Amino acid sequence: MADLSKYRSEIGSWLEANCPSDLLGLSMTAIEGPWGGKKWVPDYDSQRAWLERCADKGLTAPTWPTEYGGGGLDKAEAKVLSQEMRRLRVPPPLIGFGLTMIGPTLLQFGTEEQKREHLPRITRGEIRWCQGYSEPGAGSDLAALQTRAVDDGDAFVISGTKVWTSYADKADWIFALVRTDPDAKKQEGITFILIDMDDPGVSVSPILLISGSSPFCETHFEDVRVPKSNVIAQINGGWTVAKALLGHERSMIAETFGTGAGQRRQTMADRAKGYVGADAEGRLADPALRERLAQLELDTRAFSLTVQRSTDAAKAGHNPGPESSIFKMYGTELNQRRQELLVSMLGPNALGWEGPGFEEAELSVTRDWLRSRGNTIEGGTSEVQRNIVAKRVLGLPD
Amino acid sequence: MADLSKYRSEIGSWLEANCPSDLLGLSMTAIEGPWGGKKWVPDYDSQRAWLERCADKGLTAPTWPTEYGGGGLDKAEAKVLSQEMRRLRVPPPLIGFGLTMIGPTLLQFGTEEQKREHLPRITRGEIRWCQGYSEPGAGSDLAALQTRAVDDGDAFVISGTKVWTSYADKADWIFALVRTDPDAKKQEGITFILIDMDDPGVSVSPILLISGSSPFCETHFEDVRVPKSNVIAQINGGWTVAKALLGHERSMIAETFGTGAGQRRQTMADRAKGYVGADAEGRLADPALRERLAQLELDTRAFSLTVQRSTDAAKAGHNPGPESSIFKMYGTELNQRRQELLVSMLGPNALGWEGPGFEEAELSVTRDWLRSRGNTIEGGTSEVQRNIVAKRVLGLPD
Amino acid sequence: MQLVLSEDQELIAKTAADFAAEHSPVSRFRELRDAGDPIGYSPKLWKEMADLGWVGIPFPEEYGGADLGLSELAVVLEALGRSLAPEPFLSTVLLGGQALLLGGSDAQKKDWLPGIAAGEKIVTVAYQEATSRFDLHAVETRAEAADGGYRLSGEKIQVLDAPSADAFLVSARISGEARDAAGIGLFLVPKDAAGITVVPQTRVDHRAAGLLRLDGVVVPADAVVGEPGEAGALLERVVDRATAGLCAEMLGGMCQAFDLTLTHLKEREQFGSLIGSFQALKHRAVDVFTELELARSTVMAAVRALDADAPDASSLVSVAKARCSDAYVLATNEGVQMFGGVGMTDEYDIGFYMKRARAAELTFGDAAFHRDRFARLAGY
Amino acid sequence: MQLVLSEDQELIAKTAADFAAEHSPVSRFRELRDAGDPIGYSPKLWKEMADLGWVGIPFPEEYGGADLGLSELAVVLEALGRSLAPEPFLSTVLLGGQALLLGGSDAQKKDWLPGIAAGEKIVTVAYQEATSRFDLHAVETRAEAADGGYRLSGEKIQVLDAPSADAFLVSARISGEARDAAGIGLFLVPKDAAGITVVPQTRVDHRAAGLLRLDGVVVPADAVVGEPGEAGALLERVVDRATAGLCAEMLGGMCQAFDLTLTHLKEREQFGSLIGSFQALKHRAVDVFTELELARSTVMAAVRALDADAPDASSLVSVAKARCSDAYVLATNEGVQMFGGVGMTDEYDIGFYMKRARAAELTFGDAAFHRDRFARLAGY
Repeated sequence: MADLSKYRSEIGSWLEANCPSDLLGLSMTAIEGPWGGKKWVPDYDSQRAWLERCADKGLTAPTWPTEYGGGGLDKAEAKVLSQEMRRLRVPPPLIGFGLTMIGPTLLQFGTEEQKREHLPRITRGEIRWCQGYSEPGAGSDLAALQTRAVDDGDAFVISGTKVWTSYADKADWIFALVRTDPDAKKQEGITFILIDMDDPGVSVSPILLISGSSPFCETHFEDVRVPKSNVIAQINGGWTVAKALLGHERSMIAETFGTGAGQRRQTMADRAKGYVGADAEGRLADPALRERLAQLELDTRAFSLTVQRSTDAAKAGHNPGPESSIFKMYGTELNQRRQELLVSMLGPNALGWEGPGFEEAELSVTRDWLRSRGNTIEGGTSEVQRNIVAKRVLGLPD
Repeated sequence: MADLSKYRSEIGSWLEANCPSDLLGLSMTAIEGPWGGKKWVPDYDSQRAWLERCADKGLTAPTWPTEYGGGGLDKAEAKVLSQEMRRLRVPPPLIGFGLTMIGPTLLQFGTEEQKREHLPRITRGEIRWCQGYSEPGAGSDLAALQTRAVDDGDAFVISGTKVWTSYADKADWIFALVRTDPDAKKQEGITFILIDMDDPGVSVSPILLISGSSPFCETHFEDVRVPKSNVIAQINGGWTVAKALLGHERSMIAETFGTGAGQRRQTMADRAKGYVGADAEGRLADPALRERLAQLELDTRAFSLTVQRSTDAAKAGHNPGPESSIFKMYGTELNQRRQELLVSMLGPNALGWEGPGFEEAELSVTRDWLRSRGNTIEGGTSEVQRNIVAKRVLGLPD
Repeated sequence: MQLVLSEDQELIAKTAADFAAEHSPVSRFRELRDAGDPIGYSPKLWKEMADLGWVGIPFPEEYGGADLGLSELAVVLEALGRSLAPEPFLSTVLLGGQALLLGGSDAQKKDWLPGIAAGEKIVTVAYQEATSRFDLHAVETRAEAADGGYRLSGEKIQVLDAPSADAFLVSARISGEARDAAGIGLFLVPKDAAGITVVPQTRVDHRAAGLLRLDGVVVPADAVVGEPGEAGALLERVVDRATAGLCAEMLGGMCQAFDLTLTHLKEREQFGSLIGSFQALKHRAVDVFTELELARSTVMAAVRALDADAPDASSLVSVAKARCSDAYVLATNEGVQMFGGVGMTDEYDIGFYMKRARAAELTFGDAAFHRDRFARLAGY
Repeated sequence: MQLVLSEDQELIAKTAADFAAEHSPVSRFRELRDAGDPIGYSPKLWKEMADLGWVGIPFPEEYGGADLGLSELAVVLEALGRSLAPEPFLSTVLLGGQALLLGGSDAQKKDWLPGIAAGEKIVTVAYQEATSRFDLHAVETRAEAADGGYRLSGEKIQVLDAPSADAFLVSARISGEARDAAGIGLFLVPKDAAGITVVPQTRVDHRAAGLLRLDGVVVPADAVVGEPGEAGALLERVVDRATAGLCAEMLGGMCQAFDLTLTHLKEREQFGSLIGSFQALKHRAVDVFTELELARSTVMAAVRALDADAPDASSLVSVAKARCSDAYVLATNEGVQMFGGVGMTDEYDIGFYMKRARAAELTFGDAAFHRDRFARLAGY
């Protein structure tokens, strides 16, 4: 305990001394944050300096071993660090799939050589990663993937197309699932492999969404030669790696929606009053909208209490309870309802695509609503989630 | 046309002259109505006289051939008769499964001898019929029935149990599905047969429902000898007969809920105001309840317009449209919502099981609500209905 | 009221469906959107539709119309709604045309209706303001007496087909408070009147609309449609008719969205099976189907009740609009979900229907608004 | 606030579950119902529960209690709610006991709390009237000053455990209009007071209740609980606590109803398959499961907030009651539907839970009432 409070004061002083003052208090969500990589153009020049200082001290990956560029902190220390960062309103130096997805996977499954090659570059933000799982036509049925990897001595020659690769147009490397044995059963014969996107034969085309944005890409591989040393774990053993990673992705998504909810709450009622007015008692004038808003906020409260219950149980040393299985499904459906309610609140003012005649905040509501329809599809559809809960948690028969 | 208006005036005069005056204007719904049979105890003495007069004239089964006790009317004449009965507020002389279910089945599938034996007794209300389809453990999977009928020369010896036999305790004969070939595939090997409930070995025990009433019974057969001449259509050909009859039952149920809706509508808003009051504008004081009521009434309106659309299309000579496939499912679910809304309107006053402290009308709401939960189970569950629509109407694959 | 198509109506429906298949597939709408033309529809195709007699359906023969009803117009709108044809029926035939027909003077009708019916004139109604939401009587645009006529000042939003309109019927307040039913006038303003500015707006469904700014626009006394100060009731009648027509178009759209989804369910494989064989999806598809069948009945009832001037016509319009709003949103939400990832891409058509569903829902009052109106009309 | 059971709470939960399994299976509730005894519970078992310390959980040690909180009581109520144990926790520990604890004078507490905690006295609150619905301030029963005390006249309905009550806490209006918060008094009336009539009522869930008629019942001035005229606020605090307790009981009931349903889904065959393998039923089961998990979190939060006297305690009580009301009804509606025909028979237990769900929903305000209260507390 004494050590912890010592660490708290030390790291607090360091953060205060080192964080560029123009970054203090900036809210950087997972989407807008500093993703790093070769193509990174920071919003503020000082972000680059801040990243370097933190990387030098191992703070971009606080719990990773120091030999790979991590901070070597234990859980308690890492918690203190995150508390101090929040308290001092210091923004994260670096975020992204390298830190949250491929890094932990390499720590679990990678060879010593692979760790030494990739982890330090991740912690320094030199390389931005993306994920190559889904394919056109495969959808929820991930194991049906068709991208071929043909054995050619010390390398695989890879051909095929990945879809829904988030920000592939901004990434440097991709971790992908490829089919190394076309004769094996579906989930066998799949290999998890790392590919440098600068390699000849890799090309990327962004996908235009109904919301007008293009966070996802199609990534094409045309006879791309990838050394076998880039395979993670065994050849034909990629499904195990992928499952471990997928579980991680879903809990990340659930967290995003779960924690995002609280911040906007006050705004919803106030915004609603702005559009439909208040009655003599000061209550939202439209009672139907009022009840819908109450139901949504009540559900949001119940959901964040459930996320808290799960966290509190984990802190108390219990295994994850069955409640955590519903987070992805309920969190995304809740977000969709929130977006639809915002549209209803705005009424005709929610119908804008571009100005003039619509405020920026109104245009965001429209786009966010459209974007939210994808929440129950990406990262495991709600249907797949329900299948999983029915089987694993409720024990219902196939 | 000339003939029709002649028939109208003739039958009108006859009805006026013959209907006992104490019956005029009595509303008799399908449930409370004159079911006939050996155990019938009419609510009014004059009901028996009215039944006899009508039966003599063939009016209990207006469209059946006269040789079987029917009226021999064509559709247009039958419509005139029903219009005149409504206009003069004359109650039906007889209702029940004999007229609506086994009668039409005998007309379609019965031998000349079977028709002559049963139809006249049905039209005169001498025999009340019930239906023996479901069995304990069979549920929605009707074809899984186990009641055995063992071949014994000129008769079958029947053993087994039927459940959900409506009013079996008040019926004289039962039409039942029995398994005559235990080795055949499920839907084959089933025979449709008529059984006299006075036969030795037949016993009946009413089933107490959660609503406190017992409209259904368990009917037990213990080595009951039934002559083979009581088989309808072929031995082992009962499934065809049953399907024809089931379709008929479902459309009856749908009609009951569809047409019942309109009558109560005005009452709902008035009753609601009685329990929760009205605001200064005279509107229902509780806006959440108001919106729920509006949604229900709006759905009720949409449903009865759809029933009307189906009827109008039939009148115009079109084949039944796909919309008729949803009547049973939607009608029963609508009725459940209506009952639940009534419970919400009454609030704590809906919690009575018996007096004192609860009005009769309040106790009915409670019992009707409980009873309505069975609507989506009996006569083909909503799940089975959806499977059927998905397959037959939408053409979705198995 | 017979809820069945007459033989004539069946014929019109078939002609319209064939026409839409040949001349107006969804790809045409996509091209118009991609072109970014503020007019947003094809004047040439509009003229062809007029030549086929569709534009004139609800107008008397003396003005070049077919003297038929909304029941006939509805089958055309349903067929065109299936492929999202953006031609200006709503603005010109239903809003502008009906306002002139129901409220216009003989001179106004003679001046404008023949041109409308012939597909040569576009007349739209500017009734919506920044804070009016769904209240037709929430009018802050002012009409002050001036020189024996009126001077109009204010701003109207999302005026349908404003960029191509030849004239606007503008609601403006002659007297009373912002939400009073009384004191509203409807003024016929030609597009070239001094003081008018039209700013094209881009909506999520890419149907043409615009801001209409009136900066002291002077109109003569005979520019008033109907009695001055009594346009509140006129607007309600006109919007009831336009709402019924919009519902017919929505019906076409939701049926097409459902058909696209059904086809996908029957063709798409996942986990070694057609996804249409998954029972959970089947049951949800049946629920969508049920809503569409109910919606169809309400639309047929609403247009027939309006044609017959039935006392419950407004109530039936609310029944139809509430149902169609919910059903269209449901059908397209389920559609995108069942399409999965590709349903979220601009490349697939299902997203167009999702956007159109929301735009239609928020035009002339959403489901909650019409449930409330239905209850009010029923006295509770 | 930690949303996790402490070790002590885990232990209490286990003991209560074991006790319920051994002494209070649902068959016991069925027997009590069939017997038609108006008391409707077992005084012997109640005494045993008291001896185990459960009845005294929320009372201070000086009155024979365990000085624990609602968080501890909740785990007992959940366990007993699973098997529909009808013992008078709600009436005596939560309503009567809490009213005395929060509002009673020292003398009143000394007179009654030890008897309550020992399982020897039943004290209930008579707050509901024929037209009060869920409004605690809708009090028409009159309290007129008389002989230095009060004379009470009126009728209370569905007074929980009225047939076995030793005393009633009766809300009556000293001054003001029928729905004013101010002017209400709470009066302690022993069961043998002159002018009292108790008429047992039979409710759909067969939990004991009764009409309480007060025909000029005279009570002394020291029969007032709390300050005269200020019982409106006291009642709200008491009912908040009772609501949280009821929610815990509901949680147990809905979980048991779901467990029964799940077992049925895993055992029942139709069309050659276990019905639990049908995807549509699976997905619906997952939706019920989801609601139960959310309900559990809200119940845990509500009791902890009340124990901590947190400023958002009332809001959390409304969150819990709204959710539990909807979730219990959903779980039992789905349960009966999935059981099919046998679920409709009195012979199966699932119907008991359906009735109990509705009775609990309509006690202390239904979901709509609590959504509205939640919004009001949040300022909109």
